[in-house]
Amino acid sequence: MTAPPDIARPTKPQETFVLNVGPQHPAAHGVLRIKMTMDGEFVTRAEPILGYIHRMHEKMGENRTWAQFLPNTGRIDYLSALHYNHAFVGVVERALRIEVPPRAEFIRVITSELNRISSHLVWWSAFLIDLGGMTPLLYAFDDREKLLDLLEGVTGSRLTYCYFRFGGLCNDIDDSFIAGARAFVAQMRPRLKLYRDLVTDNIILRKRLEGIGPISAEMCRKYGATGPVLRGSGVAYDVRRAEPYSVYPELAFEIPTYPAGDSMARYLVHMAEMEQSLRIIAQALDKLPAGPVMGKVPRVLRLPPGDYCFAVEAARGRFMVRVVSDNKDIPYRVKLRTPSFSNLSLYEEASRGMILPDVLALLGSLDLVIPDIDR
Amino acid sequence: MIPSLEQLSARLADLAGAMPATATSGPAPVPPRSPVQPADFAAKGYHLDVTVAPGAVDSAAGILDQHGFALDTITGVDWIAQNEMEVIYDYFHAASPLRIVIRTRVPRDHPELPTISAVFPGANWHEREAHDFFGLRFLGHPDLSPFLLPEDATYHPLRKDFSA
Amino acid sequence: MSILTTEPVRLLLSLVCIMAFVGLNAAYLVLAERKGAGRFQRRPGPNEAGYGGWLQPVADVAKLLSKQLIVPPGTDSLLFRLAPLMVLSPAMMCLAVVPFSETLVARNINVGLLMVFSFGSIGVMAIMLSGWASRNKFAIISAARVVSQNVAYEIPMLLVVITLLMMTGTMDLNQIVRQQAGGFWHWNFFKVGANPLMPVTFVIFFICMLAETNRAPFDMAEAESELVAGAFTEYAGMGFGVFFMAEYANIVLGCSLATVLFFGGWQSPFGLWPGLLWFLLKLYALIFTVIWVRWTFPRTQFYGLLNLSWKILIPISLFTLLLSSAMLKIFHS
Amino acid sequence: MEAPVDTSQIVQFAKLDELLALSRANSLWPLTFGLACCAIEMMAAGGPRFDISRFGAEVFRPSPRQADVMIVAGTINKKMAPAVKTLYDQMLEPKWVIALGNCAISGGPFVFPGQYAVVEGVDKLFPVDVFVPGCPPRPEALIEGILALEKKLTGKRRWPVVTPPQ
Repeated sequence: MTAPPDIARPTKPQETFVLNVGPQHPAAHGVLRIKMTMDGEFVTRAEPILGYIHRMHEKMGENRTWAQFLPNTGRIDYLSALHYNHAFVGVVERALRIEVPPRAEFIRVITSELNRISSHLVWWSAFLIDLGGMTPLLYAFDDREKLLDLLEGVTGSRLTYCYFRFGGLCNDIDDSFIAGARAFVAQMRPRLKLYRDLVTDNIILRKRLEGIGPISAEMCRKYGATGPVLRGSGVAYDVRRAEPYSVYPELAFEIPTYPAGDSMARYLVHMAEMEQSLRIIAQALDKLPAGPVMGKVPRVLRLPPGDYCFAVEAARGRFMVRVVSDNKDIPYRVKLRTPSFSNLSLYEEASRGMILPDVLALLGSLDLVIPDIDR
Repeated sequence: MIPSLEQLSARLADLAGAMPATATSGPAPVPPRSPVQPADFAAKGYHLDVTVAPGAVDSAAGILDQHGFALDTITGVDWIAQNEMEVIYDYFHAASPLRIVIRTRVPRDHPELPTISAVFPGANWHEREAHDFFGLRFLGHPDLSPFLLPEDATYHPLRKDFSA
Repeated sequence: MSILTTEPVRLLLSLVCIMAFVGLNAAYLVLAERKGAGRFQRRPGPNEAGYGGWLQPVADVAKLLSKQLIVPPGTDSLLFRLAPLMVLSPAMMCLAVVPFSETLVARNINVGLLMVFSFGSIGVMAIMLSGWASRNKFAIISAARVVSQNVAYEIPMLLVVITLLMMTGTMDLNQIVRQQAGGFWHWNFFKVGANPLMPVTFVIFFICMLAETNRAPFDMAEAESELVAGAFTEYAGMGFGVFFMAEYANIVLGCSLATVLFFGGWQSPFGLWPGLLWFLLKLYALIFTVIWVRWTFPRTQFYGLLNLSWKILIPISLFTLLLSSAMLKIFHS
Repeated sequence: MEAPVDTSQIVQFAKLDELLALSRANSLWPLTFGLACCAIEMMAAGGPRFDISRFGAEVFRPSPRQADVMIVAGTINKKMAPAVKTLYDQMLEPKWVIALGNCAISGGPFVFPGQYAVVEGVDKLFPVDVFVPGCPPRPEALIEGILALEKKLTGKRRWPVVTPPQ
């Protein structure tokens, strides 16, 4: 429901009150704080206030060697740690022109896509909690545990992976992983259908999401929003296709887009992306070549002076690492362009004049990870 | 409307042409070069590297905005040895693989440059962040209060001379 | 005549029994809810406290009772303390007229239904007071929501009940049950001869009951992801426990009413051996449905909720009212 | 004026205390409060495989007034510290704190010379009952933390400690 025009405009100050949502609030997904100026239940202004989980990742980049910074990348957006791994090893490989063996690239893609599914499952469940549905969380976490078993077997951790290395991977996968991944793909497809029947087609959910929080493609561009937010506005932008990296050009997949731009469109993009990820995993498993998983890497990493960028499609959108090197073994500057930061920046404009439950539904549909915003 | 690299180079060169070329990143002195440099995407991760005067970042943003680019991020780099601050603007395009880098340098003790938040509202947050970390002052920015740092923060932690 | 059968003593005893019934029900329905939620969500639910988790409510209640009690500064302390008392007592009062079996009723009065609805509407006032007295913005928003929600849903509920009253011709709950004797086809739910829309009226009644008791998917009062804990945000310990209890007491009341009005109360479905057992069976089946709904659906949006009442439920219930009065006039006069 | 007498030394309700401790141990309602990565593992601990609800601890209360145990799941930085302290103060006695993960214990990986943002351990702000190490700790570790807290309350462990086979 949108507000009547006299409410969408800022009204007289004495008619409004300020509601602080967060830093501790069930809808804050962590420690986001949103200062809402309310007129009754209508939100005249929702201003995100950041920094409650600022963890100095960029400063830490200037304090440790290239390899020592790698574990940090798993803790920026902890839900899509492998994509962030990928971006950072990618930028170093690009600068030093390190050849990565094809087997390593395929395994990177397989594990990254598994990670994307796990991230989307967590988003899905957290979003449904925002909408007041508790049970999907448990279903999603049940499936996610199976996926985490697979990833834990090769990466050694459940959440904050540090699996990729400059020039390859730290571990090769074995047959049990391949069999497990195939089984997971076979098992997950009917589960996605179950989710569609149980949740997506639910009339209450549709009423809650359709037409809520429309974001136009132009607004996305002005704010630099990417990922499911941009694809939910009908723009088929995916870094995996726009700036191809790894072996994505060899794999067939679609970029799901929905033109409506509302929360439902973003929801459907996420659900469709899980299917596409399954498709990518199945193909990559079929094409997986034999060979080493580690290329030739110099013993001491020193990037030639200059600046280098590498972008990946993380679960939340375009993640770019920009490093500046001054020919030392520690970076001179590491800039992390995180998707959640840009995706949240349009929130203030997009949420104006909506009512409180819709504002929070919009917030959930943006798929935010707060440490990813604050870094 | 998907711009070609040549068109963009020409338009941005007009903008940058009036000013002397400055050195790019790296402490080692580099020979003077044209302000608009095509870059090898496979080696660098972007296609065009444009150096402009600090006052021209907003016009550059305007040109890229007309061509349908989106702001990726704004990065500060503190070159303490040269007593300069470098500000790097990354742009990407949703319909083409083109990636443009606009860079400029401002004196370290007087780091002022115009805001581009009027062109790209998304730049508002990036500029606030750069102000937090480097103390860059974006003239005309609506609100440069601490963003990621505590509300009362007066320090700029990513300056190289910062110590906690 | 022994002292036990004198009316005041009997009434007192009955009230104590109702309190015990409500208290036990609230405690164990919470457990049922948590275990049920576990089953719906593919996990065991509480099973460590006592055998199979049966002592879980005892632990919870003991903990809540021993928790520090505060009245936060700046609140209206009288109203803040009064609200938990006010929220629980109406549900208990209403249960006094509900016939659990032909004879097992605390006080059978001939305007029982009227009493249920007049006391039932006090509960919302208590939640409003708690929200108002808490001096918390979330609580106040919640209070405002609860009032508008209850006003919106009281109307279709009463319209449905009036439809039913025209058929029964009495407000005596025991009398209403007696009219439904002799097999499940005599229950009001199946009396399509009197009004073909009878099942629809039950669905409306059930939806309104969910909304009146602030249960999911209409839990606007305690919309966790929006309003933290809504009107109860500032309540702690047993103050909060009482609100929790009241929620379940209201569910018990709502489901008992539905049983009495639509499913023949203590009548058996085959016309044989009527009694308390049937009443409880139907009651808990309905309560199970309420729990089931909660763990299946997401929450409605607040305006969607009001629209549902004003734009859909009220017109339908008005139509059923007209239909059944017309049919009464044509076929039964 | 006389010094106040500590009555707990004179009057003791041993059985009642035991019962209360047992009840509290079986009904630890955590605060819905996730800070960072560890919060996801906290959610996983509530998930079907680990199911924290078996111990009656799945009632995540969003309001600090109704919560018994605060699971500090993640990094606390200097901007967040006052808010966390407020939340702790808003919780009512008896209350307990579990520091989940290395960040909450000591600042974890985010401590380095010259760091400017992270509070190096939640025990700098208020007392902590149980520390659960890990980055992030596995859900089993959180359950173990809750069992450790139960042991602290009741004096005996719910289950015998499992020693892994050698």
